[in-house]
Order: sequence, then structure tokens, then C-alpha cells
Amino acid sequence: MRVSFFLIISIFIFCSLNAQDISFTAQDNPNDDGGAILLEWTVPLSFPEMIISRSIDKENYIEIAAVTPLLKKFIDDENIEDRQQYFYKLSVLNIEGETLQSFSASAIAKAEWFNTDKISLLIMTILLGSAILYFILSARKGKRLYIRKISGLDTIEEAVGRATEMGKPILFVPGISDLDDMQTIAGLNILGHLAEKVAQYDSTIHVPVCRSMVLSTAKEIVKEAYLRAGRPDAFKPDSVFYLTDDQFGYVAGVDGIILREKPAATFYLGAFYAESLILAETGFESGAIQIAGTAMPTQIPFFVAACDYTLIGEELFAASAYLSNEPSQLGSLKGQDVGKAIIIFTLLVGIVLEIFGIHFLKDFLATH
Amino acid sequence: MAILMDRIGIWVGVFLTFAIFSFLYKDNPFYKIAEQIFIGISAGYWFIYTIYNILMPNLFIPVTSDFTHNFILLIPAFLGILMLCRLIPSIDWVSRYALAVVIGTTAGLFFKRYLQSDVLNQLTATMLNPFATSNAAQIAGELILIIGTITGIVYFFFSKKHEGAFGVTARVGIYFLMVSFGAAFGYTVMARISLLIGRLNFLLGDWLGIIKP
Amino acid sequence: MRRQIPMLITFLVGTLIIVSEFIPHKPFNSLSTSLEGWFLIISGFAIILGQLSLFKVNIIKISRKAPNWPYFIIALVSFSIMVICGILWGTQQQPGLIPVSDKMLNFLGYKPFDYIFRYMFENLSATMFSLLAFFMASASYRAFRARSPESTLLLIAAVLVMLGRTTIGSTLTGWIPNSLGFLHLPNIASFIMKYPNTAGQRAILICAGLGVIGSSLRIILGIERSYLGGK
Amino acid sequence: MKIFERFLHIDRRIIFVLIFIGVALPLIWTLGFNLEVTENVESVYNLMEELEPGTRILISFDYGPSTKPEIQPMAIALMEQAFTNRIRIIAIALWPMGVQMCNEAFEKVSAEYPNIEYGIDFINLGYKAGGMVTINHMAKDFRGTFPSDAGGNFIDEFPIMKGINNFDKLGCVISLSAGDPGLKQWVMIAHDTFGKPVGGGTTAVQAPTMLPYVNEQQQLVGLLGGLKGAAEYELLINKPGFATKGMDAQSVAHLIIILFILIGNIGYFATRKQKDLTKA
Repeated sequence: MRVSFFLIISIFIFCSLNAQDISFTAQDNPNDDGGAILLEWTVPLSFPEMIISRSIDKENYIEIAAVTPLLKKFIDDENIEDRQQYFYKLSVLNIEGETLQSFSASAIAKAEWFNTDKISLLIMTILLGSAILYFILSARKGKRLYIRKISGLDTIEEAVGRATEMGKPILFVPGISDLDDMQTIAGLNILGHLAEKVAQYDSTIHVPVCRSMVLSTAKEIVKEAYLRAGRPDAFKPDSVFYLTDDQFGYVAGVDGIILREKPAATFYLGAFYAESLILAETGFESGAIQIAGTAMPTQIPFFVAACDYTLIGEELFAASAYLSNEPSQLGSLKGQDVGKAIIIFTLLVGIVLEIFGIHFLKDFLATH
Repeated sequence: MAILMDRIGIWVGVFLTFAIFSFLYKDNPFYKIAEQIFIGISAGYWFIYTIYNILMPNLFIPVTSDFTHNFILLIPAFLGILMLCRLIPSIDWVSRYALAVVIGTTAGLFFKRYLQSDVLNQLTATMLNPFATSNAAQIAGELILIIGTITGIVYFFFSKKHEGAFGVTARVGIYFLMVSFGAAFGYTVMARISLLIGRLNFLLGDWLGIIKP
Repeated sequence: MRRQIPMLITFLVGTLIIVSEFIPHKPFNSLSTSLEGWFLIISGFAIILGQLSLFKVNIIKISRKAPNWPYFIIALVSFSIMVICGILWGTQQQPGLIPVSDKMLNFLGYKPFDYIFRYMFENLSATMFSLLAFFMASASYRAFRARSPESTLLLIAAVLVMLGRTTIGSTLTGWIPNSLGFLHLPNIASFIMKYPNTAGQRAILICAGLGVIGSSLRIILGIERSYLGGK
Repeated sequence: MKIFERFLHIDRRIIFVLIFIGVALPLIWTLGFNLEVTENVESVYNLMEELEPGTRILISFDYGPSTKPEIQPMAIALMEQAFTNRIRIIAIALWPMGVQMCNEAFEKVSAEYPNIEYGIDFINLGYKAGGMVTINHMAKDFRGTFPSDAGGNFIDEFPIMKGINNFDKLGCVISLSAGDPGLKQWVMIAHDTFGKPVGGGTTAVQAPTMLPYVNEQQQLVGLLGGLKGAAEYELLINKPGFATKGMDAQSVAHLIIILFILIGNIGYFATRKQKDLTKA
């Protein structure tokens, strides 16, 4: 009974071998550095099992893999030498493991000099790279680049004025990341501007930090700001101080300062994690004017809801460039704006083309 | 015996859990002790796993077992030792050589990957024909997606004043950003509550046995 | 010497990594592959550096009798115990210097390293973050006000998502007939997530992506050097 | 009007207690609200279902005990589905604690699947640092990144690792992630560079930022977001577990928080009106 069943199946498969389009091809695996051959096949899904074997002399075949029709392709990258011809055999087996039929193909592996899948990426790299570089260079040559005023920054002066009137201090929190995070650096740039205003108004500022590297840099920045304001004598070195490296320990410390000192204004500018909501809540309860800025997408909501002004994402970097007036930052920002313009333009063109059923642009850009 | 030690372990865990929860009332010595144990164990765990899972299999064993094929690994090992020189203030500048390799690799990879995934692919993902379906909600949704993405980008445009038609566009953009921040807020609430559920499951299940853990 | 050579290294390495994307041919791809393998080893040393400097900072704090110094002894002791257990008896899969006796395994149920991890560390770590559930609740109540059109929009979206992403959403609006299916809270939440939220997040993603591109380029070309620190 | 003043100044400890009770009670007495499966979760399920038996997939454990309640149920559900369908799992971790999370999930699941053998159907390759760079390295030289498994045994000894030199022979990549490095990096490398389907689960905090990747290019095939995502997956594989049990508590806690947001805002507007009147 079983035998006849297998016989029928085998005959069925054998018939279908001839009846349907069957193909088996081998070629160099494209866009790589050699050492791999791409095998592809289309065979009826009814085939139970297939074996791929490989040979270099067309005689001694070694089995390399068992595959199924659904896989459709196999990349052979085991001990393949470039510029050597390899012969492949795809053998279709019946349920008892006997070879019913086999197909052959051959190929030579080689390395490519250019990855053709990456043309769109290359074009964008060149476009964006040169836009950013061009503006950095022209800013360095002294060209004035316009950056719009970031609305939260207007409040710095107002906040310092209010603090002076009330005789209360200002609190600045530079986030909990170290100097390797661009957000911390952007925050410290704004601190420089803020401290200058504080020195001019003869107000006080507290800067608790949680990294030793940030401590020394922040101290330096505040000191310089007092110098610029012409009041180096008024600088108090212990206005910038280290609390602890630990996330929650730091938050507990800052909370304590807010509750004790009741600052007139609080600034949270830098990289923040889960502690953002605890800080924003305590500051809100104490009635301070709150100004925040971070590029952490998960933390922005808490600042937006609880603070008077929030610099959202890239605005933090823009504010830093605006205040520091550093050519490389301004130029880079301008170059990125050109990038945004290119993207909006391409997007609009792409959507119009899509509506008219032309998929060329999308397909060209979407390759990977 | 293992059952006894399991019970003891659970009691220790319960003690530590309450020591940390006591922070909700106010900062206190129990919290501080638990916090320092946490920091210490965490650092020890990282240390041991870095040695067993990275430095041994990817450096020491290849170099010691097959030196001729792997002597090139002495370069990263040397750079790694330069990195450790940060601990000695007088020669901490040598760590910059190692840092330069790390930063250079990261910057190069970030450049091409962010360009591909976060710029190019997001751009093509927004190239939609909103009128391809007859489902009203989907048409509305895709139009919202396109308008929201474009106006959102306009909001982050810094070299032009937000006034006139441009200002209105940026204004629409900020509304979209606010909706996504609201969604993020809702999700964060969900995440934090889930963590508390996990804790209560431990207290009520593993410890008190009121519920099946 | 102290700044120029590191900048040159950053430039060469960064350029090689970018170029290898477009030119797979030898030596570009193979060089960048080995470089990435080295990166793993250097990162390993960087982690060790992090733990050792924690050790160092704590010792300094204790020797200078900094505020709360006795607590730092606890951190040092727990660090040392963990490292010693790890080296002597190993971790769950990894054998240590001394073979673990069956007696010990029967007694503890796990190796000492894993015992500490499972009963102490897991509870500490999980509780630390579950504190946020409470803070989240009180911050929502005390600080989240519909003060402006922006924050109103934020709050409405938040409430809809909070209702829609739990079982309560489907229970509350389950009675609404299917013809008005779009009014079901889970569907509203899904719509918000799929369209306006994605639009906003995508705008942030694209602009932040351009920011990363800008700063990577500045670092590779040696224009941005803050990572090298002072001196 | 005093009542509105009081609305603004409820002691936070009262809120703490209410949240505690609101989460605890539904855990003890379940309410049994019903659950609906969403599109993104179903996509991950279908991705796994469509794999042929014997296919190898990579699961990356990029989280630790701090987010275990949200992500561990996903890991368990995915493992159950894989072992039921005879899908073979290569587990790695980009977070050191992920190694232990993987061990714990495997211990729990393998108890129900006695014929699952380590080294044939499952392997834990342990932790590697370096995030995105390391993913890129393993995509080109897998055996160079992972010369041995988590216990230090050479991977050549294990049948499951036969022929794995890069991502080519993997059916898909799943990342269970709580942050960086995690799912975002897997999307960038495994899918956007090497064309492997990537699915995953994240904490609810991460989920909204990952959604732009779920698009028609399938940068990300689907996404399980937080405990709700895990509960939906448990429903799909028909094995309700921790996540399903937690959904009631989740709902009640959300209601309490929404209630307090409302109280706060009512108090805010009422007292503001009052202040405006007195000013006038």
C-alpha cells in the first residue's frame, strides 16, 4: 500500500517536473567583496525536499545544503575562491530520498568596485555633505547666517530680571549625561549666556551637576561669563557643584534645592531621562518660571506639559548655535536646513508622481 | 535546602523592595543602603559579563590559542589598554587615541545609517498616494500623515522667520508634534504602571502567595 | 601630537567606514569589518574602565570622608562580592576558577553569582523603576494643566491613548454599533498612533537624523572636537 | 469655591496609596475586560507563523530586569510560538542583563517542550557590547563576533550554528528592546542594510518613537508595545500569562490617573476664573 502510494506521488512529481516552468541559476552574488555565489530556483511547491551540491571539476559533487522550494534562493559563501568556476547541482528527491531529477548551473565569484544598490544613498551623501560643508566654510569666512530667534530664549532676560526683583536664585540643570552627549554641550552653551545675564543683574545662580567632567567645564563657562560681564569678582566657585553620579540620587538632591531655595526660575537644558517628570513637577509646585530643552523624544512631553517654555528637539541645538554664534554650529544648522528643504521638495514631487501612478522616484530612493 | 534558600532570597528581595519604596515617603538610610547595593551589584555584573562574554572569547582565547592568525588583535588590545590609562590623570591624554577610533567608527556608521533609515527611508515612506483606497478613514489618515510630516519639518526650519504663510505652516506642525507628545505621554504612563504591576505580582505572588505568580 | 593624531585617526576611520558602504571591493569592506571587530574589544575595555573608575571614585570619597561616605563602602563591598563570586564559581553558563560542588548547587539552587542576581539585583532594579509609576501619577495630577492650545492638545491625545490602549477602552465603547466603529476608543487610539503620531515622530526623526549627519560630518572632518576634552 | 482650592492641593501620598491599591486589587480579583488584537501585533505573529519549520531566527535580548514585567512576557510568548512551530532560536544580548533574561525565559518555556535541545533548537550566544557597530560586524562576520556561546564553548560544536556566517540564513530578526542599543539599531542594520525582516517588542515608552518604522517598506514588520502588546500576543498564541493578568490592573490605574488629571484641571480652571474675577 505504502509503496504504491509513494509510486503515485513520485510519478506525480515527475510529471509536474516536465509540466511546469523550472529554473535553476547560479551567479556571482552582486555588490559584495567576493567569496559568495547566489543560487536561485523556481520549482513547484509540491517538491518535498531538494539538495544542493557543489563541485569544482564537474565530477566530485559535495552536498552543501538541504533546501525547500519556498526558500527560492541560497547564498553559498563557504570556502568560495574568487575567479574559480564552481558547478552546482540541484537534486530533487522523493520522499524515500532517491534523486528524481537534477539541474545544473555554474558561476564564478568576484568582488565589485561599486555597490549599485547604493546610488541614491551616494547622491544624498554628496548633496547633504556638500551643503553642510559649504555653509560651515562660508560662516568661517565671516558670512552672516540668519537663524530665527527661538521663542524660549527671550524669557532668559525676563526670568533673570524677575529673580533679581524677588531676591531669589536661578537654578540651572544641565541634564544627566556626560560631555560626550551633544545635548549637554548645547545646554552648557546656553548656560554661558544665562550666567552672563545673571552677572549683569547681580543675581545668583545654582548649577548642580552629576558628572565630574561636566563640573569642570560648567565652572569654566560660568567663570568666563562673569568675566565677560565685567564682574569677575562676583563669581562664586561653589555656585557650580557636584551632587552624585546616580540618577535618582541626583534628582533627590535637585529636588531638595528647589524646595529649600524656592528659585524664581529653573532651567533644564540637556539630556534627560526618566527624572524629567520628577524635576518638572517639583519646579511647577514651587511656582518657578520653568524653561526646558532636550532632544530626548520620550521626555519632551513632560516638559511641554509642566514648563512655561520648552525647546523641542533640534531647537536646543539651534538655540545653542544662536547664542554661541560659533561658525561651525551655525553653518551646520544652515546646511541641515537646506537638507530639510531638499526633503520637502522631493517629498512633494514624489507624492504627485505617486498620485499619477509613476513610481520611479520612490523606487529609486527606496533601494537598500 | 534550595527551597529554604529560595524563601530567604525572597525575603531579602522583599526587604530591598520596601527599602526602595520608602523613598516615596522621603529619602532615608534604608533607601540609601539599597541604592548603593544596587550600584555595586550592577557594576560587578557588567564587569564579570564583559570579561566572560567579550574579552575572553573575542580577545584572550583567540590570541592565546592561535597567535599567528590572531596577532592583529593585539592592536585593539593595545588601544583598550590606552583607554584604561584614563584612570591615571598624568597620562590620561593617551586614551584619546582609542577614543578617536571609537568616535570615528561611530560617526562614520551613524552618518550613513541615519541618512538611510531616518532620512531616506522616512522620506519614501511618506511618498503615498492617499487616494489609492476608497476607505475614508484611511484617506483622511494618509493626508494627515503627509501634512503632519511636512509641517513638522517646517517647524524645525531655523533659517526663516515664522511669519505669514510659513508661520501658519509651522503652527500646524507644532500641533502635530503635540499630538505625538501626548501619545508618547500616554504610552509612558502605561509603561510605568506595568513596572508597578510586576512589583506587586512579586509581593502578592512570590512573597505572600495571595495570587498565583 | 595630543590633538592632531587623534583627529587624523578619527578622519581616516570615519572616511573608511563611509567609503566601504559604496565600494565593497577589497580592501575597503574587509578593513571596515576588522575595524568593527576591534570596536567590540575596545568597547569591552571601555566598560571595564567605567567600573574601575566607579571603584576609584568611591575609594576617593571614602578616604576624604565625603558626606554620606559610609554608604559608599556598601557599594564597594557589593561590587567586590559580585566580582569575586563571578571569578571563583563563574556564572550560569560560564565555569569559574573553582568547580561548583553539587552540595552548593543543592543548597542555593543557583551559583552564588546568579543567586545574588536573581534575588537581590532583579528586585532592586525592578523596584527602582517602578517608583516612577507613583511619580508619574502625582506629576500628572499636579503639573499637567491645559494652559495653552498646545498643552490642551497634548492632554487630549494622552487621555485618548491611555483609554484606548487598555482593556477599559473596548469595554467603555463596546456598545457603540459597528457602523460607527471609528468611535470605538481602541480605534481612535490606533488612528492617533498610526497617523498624527507617526507624522510628528517622523518629522522629529528626519530632522534629528539630519542633525546626526551634521555632527558626524563635523566630527570626522575635525571641526567638532569637544569629545577630545580640554587641554 | 474652597473645594476647588482643595482640588489643587491633594497630598501626593494619597495618590500614591490609591495607585498602589488600584493596581493590587485587580491582580487579586480579576475583572475580565476583553482584549482586542491590533494590527502591529498581528504582523509579528504572522511573520513568525509564515516561517518554515527548521528555520533559524535571531532573537536579541536588549533589556534587563528593570523592564522585565513589560518585555519578559513577550520573550516567553515568542519562544513558545517558535518551539511549537519547530523554529530554531539563536539568542544574543546587546545588554549584559539580557543574557540572564534569556536564560530565565528559556528555563520557563523549555520545561513544557522536553524535546527541545540546547545547541540544536536553541542557543544562547551571550552578550556583546558596541551596539550598532557590533550588529554591523555580525552581519558581515557572525562567527567573528560570536566565536563561542555564553558558556565559552566554540560555536562549531553546535549544529544550530552550521552555515551561519552572516544574516543570510536567518528567517528573521526579533529584537526585544528597552532602549539603546535595541530595536532601532536592528532596523537600521538588519533590515535597512542587509534586507532581513525585523520584528520586535519594546517598552511602551519606546513604542511611539518606533512607529514611523512600521510602514509599507516594512523597515519594521510589526511591533509589540509594552504590556498590552504582550497581552495581545498571549491571546494570539492562546496562552494567557502574566501580561493578560496585568491588563485589568493597568486599566484601573489608567482610570485613576485620568481622574486625577481631570481633578487637577478642574481645580486649575475654577480657581483661575476666581482669580480673574477678583482682579477685575
